[in-house]
Amino acid sequence: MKKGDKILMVLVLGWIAVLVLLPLSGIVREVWSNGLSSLAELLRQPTALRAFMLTFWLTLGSVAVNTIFGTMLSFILVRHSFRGKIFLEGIIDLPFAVSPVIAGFMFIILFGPRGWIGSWFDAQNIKIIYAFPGMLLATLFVTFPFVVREVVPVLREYGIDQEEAAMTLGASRWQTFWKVTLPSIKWGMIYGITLTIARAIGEFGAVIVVSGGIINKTQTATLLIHHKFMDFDFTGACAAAMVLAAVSFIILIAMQYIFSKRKV
Amino acid sequence: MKKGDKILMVLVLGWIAVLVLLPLSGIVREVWSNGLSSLAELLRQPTALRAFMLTFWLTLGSVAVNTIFGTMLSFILVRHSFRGKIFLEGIIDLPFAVSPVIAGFMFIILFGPRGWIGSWFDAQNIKIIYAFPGMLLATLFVTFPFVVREVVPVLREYGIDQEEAAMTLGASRWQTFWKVTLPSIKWGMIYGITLTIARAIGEFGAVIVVSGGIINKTQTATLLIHHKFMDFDFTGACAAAMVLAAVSFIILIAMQYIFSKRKV
Amino acid sequence: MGISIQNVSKRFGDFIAVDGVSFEVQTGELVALLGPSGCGKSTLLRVIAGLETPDAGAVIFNGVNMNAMSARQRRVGFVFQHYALFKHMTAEQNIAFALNVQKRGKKEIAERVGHLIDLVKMRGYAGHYPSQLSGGQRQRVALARALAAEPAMLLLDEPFSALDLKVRESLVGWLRNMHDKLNVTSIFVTHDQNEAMEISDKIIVINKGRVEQIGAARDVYEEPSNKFVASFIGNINIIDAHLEGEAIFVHGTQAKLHRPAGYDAPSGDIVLLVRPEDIGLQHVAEGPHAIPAVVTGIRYKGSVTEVDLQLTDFSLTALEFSKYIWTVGEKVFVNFKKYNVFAVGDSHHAIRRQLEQLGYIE
Amino acid sequence: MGISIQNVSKRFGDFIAVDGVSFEVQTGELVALLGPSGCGKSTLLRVIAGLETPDAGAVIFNGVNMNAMSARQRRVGFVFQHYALFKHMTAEQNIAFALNVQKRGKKEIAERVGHLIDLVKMRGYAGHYPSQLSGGQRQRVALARALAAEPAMLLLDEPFSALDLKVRESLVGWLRNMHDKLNVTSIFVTHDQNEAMEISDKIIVINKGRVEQIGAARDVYEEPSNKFVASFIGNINIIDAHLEGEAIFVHGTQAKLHRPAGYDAPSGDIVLLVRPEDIGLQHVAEGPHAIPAVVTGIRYKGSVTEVDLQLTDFSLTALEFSKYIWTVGEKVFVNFKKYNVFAVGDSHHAIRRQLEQLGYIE
Repeated sequence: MKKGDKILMVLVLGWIAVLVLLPLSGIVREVWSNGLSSLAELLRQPTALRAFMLTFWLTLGSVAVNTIFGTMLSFILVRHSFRGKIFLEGIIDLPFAVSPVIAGFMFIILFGPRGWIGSWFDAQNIKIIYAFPGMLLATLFVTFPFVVREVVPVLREYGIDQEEAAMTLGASRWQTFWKVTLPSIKWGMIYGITLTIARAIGEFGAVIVVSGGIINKTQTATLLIHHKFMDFDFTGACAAAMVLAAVSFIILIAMQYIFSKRKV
Repeated sequence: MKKGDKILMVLVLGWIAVLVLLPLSGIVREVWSNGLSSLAELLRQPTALRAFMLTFWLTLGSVAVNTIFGTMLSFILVRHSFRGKIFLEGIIDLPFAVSPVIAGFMFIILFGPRGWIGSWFDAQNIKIIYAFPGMLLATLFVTFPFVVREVVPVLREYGIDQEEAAMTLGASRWQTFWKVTLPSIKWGMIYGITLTIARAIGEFGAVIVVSGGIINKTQTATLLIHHKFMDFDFTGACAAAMVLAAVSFIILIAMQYIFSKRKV
Repeated sequence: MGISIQNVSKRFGDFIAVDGVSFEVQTGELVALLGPSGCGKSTLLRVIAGLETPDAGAVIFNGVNMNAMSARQRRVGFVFQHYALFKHMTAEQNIAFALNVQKRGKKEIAERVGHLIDLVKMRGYAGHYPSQLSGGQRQRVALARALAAEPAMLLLDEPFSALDLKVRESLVGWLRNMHDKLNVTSIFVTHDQNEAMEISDKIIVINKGRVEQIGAARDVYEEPSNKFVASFIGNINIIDAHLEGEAIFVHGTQAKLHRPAGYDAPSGDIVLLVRPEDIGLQHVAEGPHAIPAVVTGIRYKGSVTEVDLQLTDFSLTALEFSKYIWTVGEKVFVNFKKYNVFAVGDSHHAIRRQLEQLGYIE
Repeated sequence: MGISIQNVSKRFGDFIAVDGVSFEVQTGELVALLGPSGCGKSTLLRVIAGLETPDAGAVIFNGVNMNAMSARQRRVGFVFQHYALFKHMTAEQNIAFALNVQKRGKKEIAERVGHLIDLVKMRGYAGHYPSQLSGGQRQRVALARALAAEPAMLLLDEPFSALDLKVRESLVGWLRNMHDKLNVTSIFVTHDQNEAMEISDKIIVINKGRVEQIGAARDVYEEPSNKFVASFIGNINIIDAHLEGEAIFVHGTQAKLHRPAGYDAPSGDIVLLVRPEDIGLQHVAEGPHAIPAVVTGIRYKGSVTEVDLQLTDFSLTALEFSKYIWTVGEKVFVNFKKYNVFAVGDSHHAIRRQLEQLGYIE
């Protein structure tokens, strides 16, 4: 490496260290200094366990819905051309442009008890806002683009040669999809799913607005952390943050590892 | 289009409508129903203007720092191989895996008055947390991956042929960078910058934790919206949300438009 | 299986890819669809396979109209230009795909796949993924995969165009041998006239979506039905001349040639098309009609030598099989041992222009 | 500009790309570096250009050692295999790049660019972006760009390998003409022996990072210095035989040939290398050493015809220039008009194995 490259490298590493590595090590250190007892204690609180379970279900729901519809949308965008396609492509990134808080308010305005659609549901005694359905909608909104954005380029590069080959070899549409198409785009899907999981687990702004943060009912893990912090329960907040961050890290690192090992 | 494809199309459009289009239209409708007077009124409040200005400076700072360092990191990752490269690649996505709230707490733990590094700054009478520097750090953290993730694939596809050609034609390193490399990767950079802007404008979780939300001092536009909403000033909140969302939309749509028009 | 293509047309938007093409392929024949890039030959092959739907006309297999049949139902073997191997499957799994899809017995599949791997000489590479194979090996796997379900017909879309020269030459010979062994009706698309001539029983020359000529390699080379075929297949000298009764006067020379048998157009301006190997060179004039020329260039090509000649008004290229005879600057005498005659017309210029656009003529 | 390459080596990790290569190029020569894929020829060219640093040896231009000079300082014109045009610039802007970088006067730049555009026949395409040009046009723009700053040397890295056959043929002839006009010292890399033979003053045959032979096209084709060169350049028949004193006995036949002049190895097993065009075919035996054979295949190639022959123990391919003579199944007599002799050794098998791996021999 030349001298100029070395200076560049040091600068970049410094930037990464200050922004990412140091802060992360801070949390680990905090939990460590309190011993692992704070972790154990946290996991004995029913409120905390419920919060983690709620986050789990929200994440699962987001992954299921957005993976299926996101993959379908990717196929439509790559394989068909139709009027309004550019409009559809433009919409994919919109959730990135909308602040999570604003997203939360959008859903309250629309689905709240006095909202456009919400008033109808309210009349049927179905609660959307300050309840699970609203929180799921908000999480779906913020995680909307990930699968589409990862699957579209993979699908575009992959082309249709292999599918045509499968067809001439006598495979049905269904066999072609499961045996040829899906294995070819699975890495894009997995990556999109991983990002969806990470975002769903960590979502705060949209959820705090939509949920109302009712303890034991609509409190997710991130809301729990915020709540504990506001109550000056630093140790508890750090322990919960550790758990949450660890889950996300493990998923992300596992995926990176699988990626580096894959053959195809 | 075949019948199966049509059903698929309808399903996907429904999903997009419920998740994205309807909620957005809700906000627009709300502001409209109050007349544009609420917008005018909002823009007359000095507090609101200060909040928008703060968001502007945070966004500008994030774009400047993360574009420069992100581009440098992309070059290091694509052009060099060295021990620890896989580790560095794994780190890029970490901010996606960390909840914004947790990110906020990380910076408080590290840079807070009683924190590891913060106590030293505190002794020098430099405030980081509950002040602009901490908010910038938090925004930098959450927008860290965008430029790198967009520039790396472009840079990889672009290769080094054109740079080698420029060198054999007598161009210096500097000339090669400005005249050949930069124009070739600029679309990746612009896209990364757009996403960085959108995220920086909309960030809520990390900023609310780090800022303390002091009115007229550390209140960003998203915090302002949240504050107004909590105070049941729905009209004001919607007007502010409209302004913020409109700015993000215009930037995103403008970029989509430029992309569709580019020749190369 | 015999194939009959009847008046097939296909357009994409405003572009007419295939324009009323008809031809027949007999059972067991190996036929080449030959033409320049973008002439519609690949589209035609895809129409036959059922991968594209024709706008008009019929594709008939053994007397049965296939128009309503999907690619899956037609059961043809198709070999793609860029292999289109399944990247997530090994060579063996690729070859077994068609049999697995048909849910054949495990033992039968293993036997048939083993047989095919031997046939394409890939023993030892069965467990390799496509990314671990060379281009030639990939195309052999693709061929084995296409043959696995014992299709009655094999369609190959520029199967060798992505390969290096020497690899291509060896695979072309190998494909011909394999065809002779299996005797499956085959159509292959190519833009390489050498490949087409070497391998096929019959060549169908296509240009701008239309059939220009159908015939054996020797027919299209020696009796081209028009100027396009003459220029596209092999090298050719185009010489301006004038036909008057039974005599042909070559412009800018004293040469007088005979009207060829079978050419019965009226007198007028014509062009002579002469193959480089049909130009005879002598040290001394043989007869009164030998044309004097000067050697301006010699290109040694191993088994043959190309000689560039400058005449008074135009230049020629001759192909010599004997070595060491000529030197640059030498004066020689030229005569035409064999030539084709075509009337001058707009189409002559149009074809020349088209070939220029394709970059074939400077 | 004269170039001298002295004992240059370059390795990448464990792979030795260039292994002690030395050669000279005279001012104004057009030289081909010819070898199979992965033989190190491109690396060598990049070392000459200064795009790679050699591990050992010296690159000398006109007597000046260039090792410490960067690519920028060497001022050679380099043409890349995949053009490497600047995609965001028009053809004109690409060509003007070197002049702009040198901050030449506007008028001078416009004049020089105009001249180059005419030279490469791209008038009318000056304002087109690379994506709007065909492969052949792109490579012509790349050539003009490389020539813009009037380099003393032109290096071309497989400049035509990404192009179609007919386009390639026309560009090869065009490049030769251009070289004759400009007379700039040129080295070009190719894996296509036809291209190398047709275009170059001198061929440097490279295999596994080493020089196998240096000579004019005729030398390397007719007097190959080893079996690799003989097999790689042109087609060849490899025949097992035995040398005893002055006589050569061809295995499995009654033929007795003479030891060639200049071959002074002791008696023992040898191989005969015979070019297809050096195999003579007769209807009746000429002399006692004509070998009987049966015609097993005929491949019509337009100007020439390849004839496959089966002898008692082995098969041969002959190249015939006269048409219509032979038919499949016919009995003929073979004699060898010209042959090269090499001792049998491990290297014979090693080279055969290498060519097999490359896919050249089935």
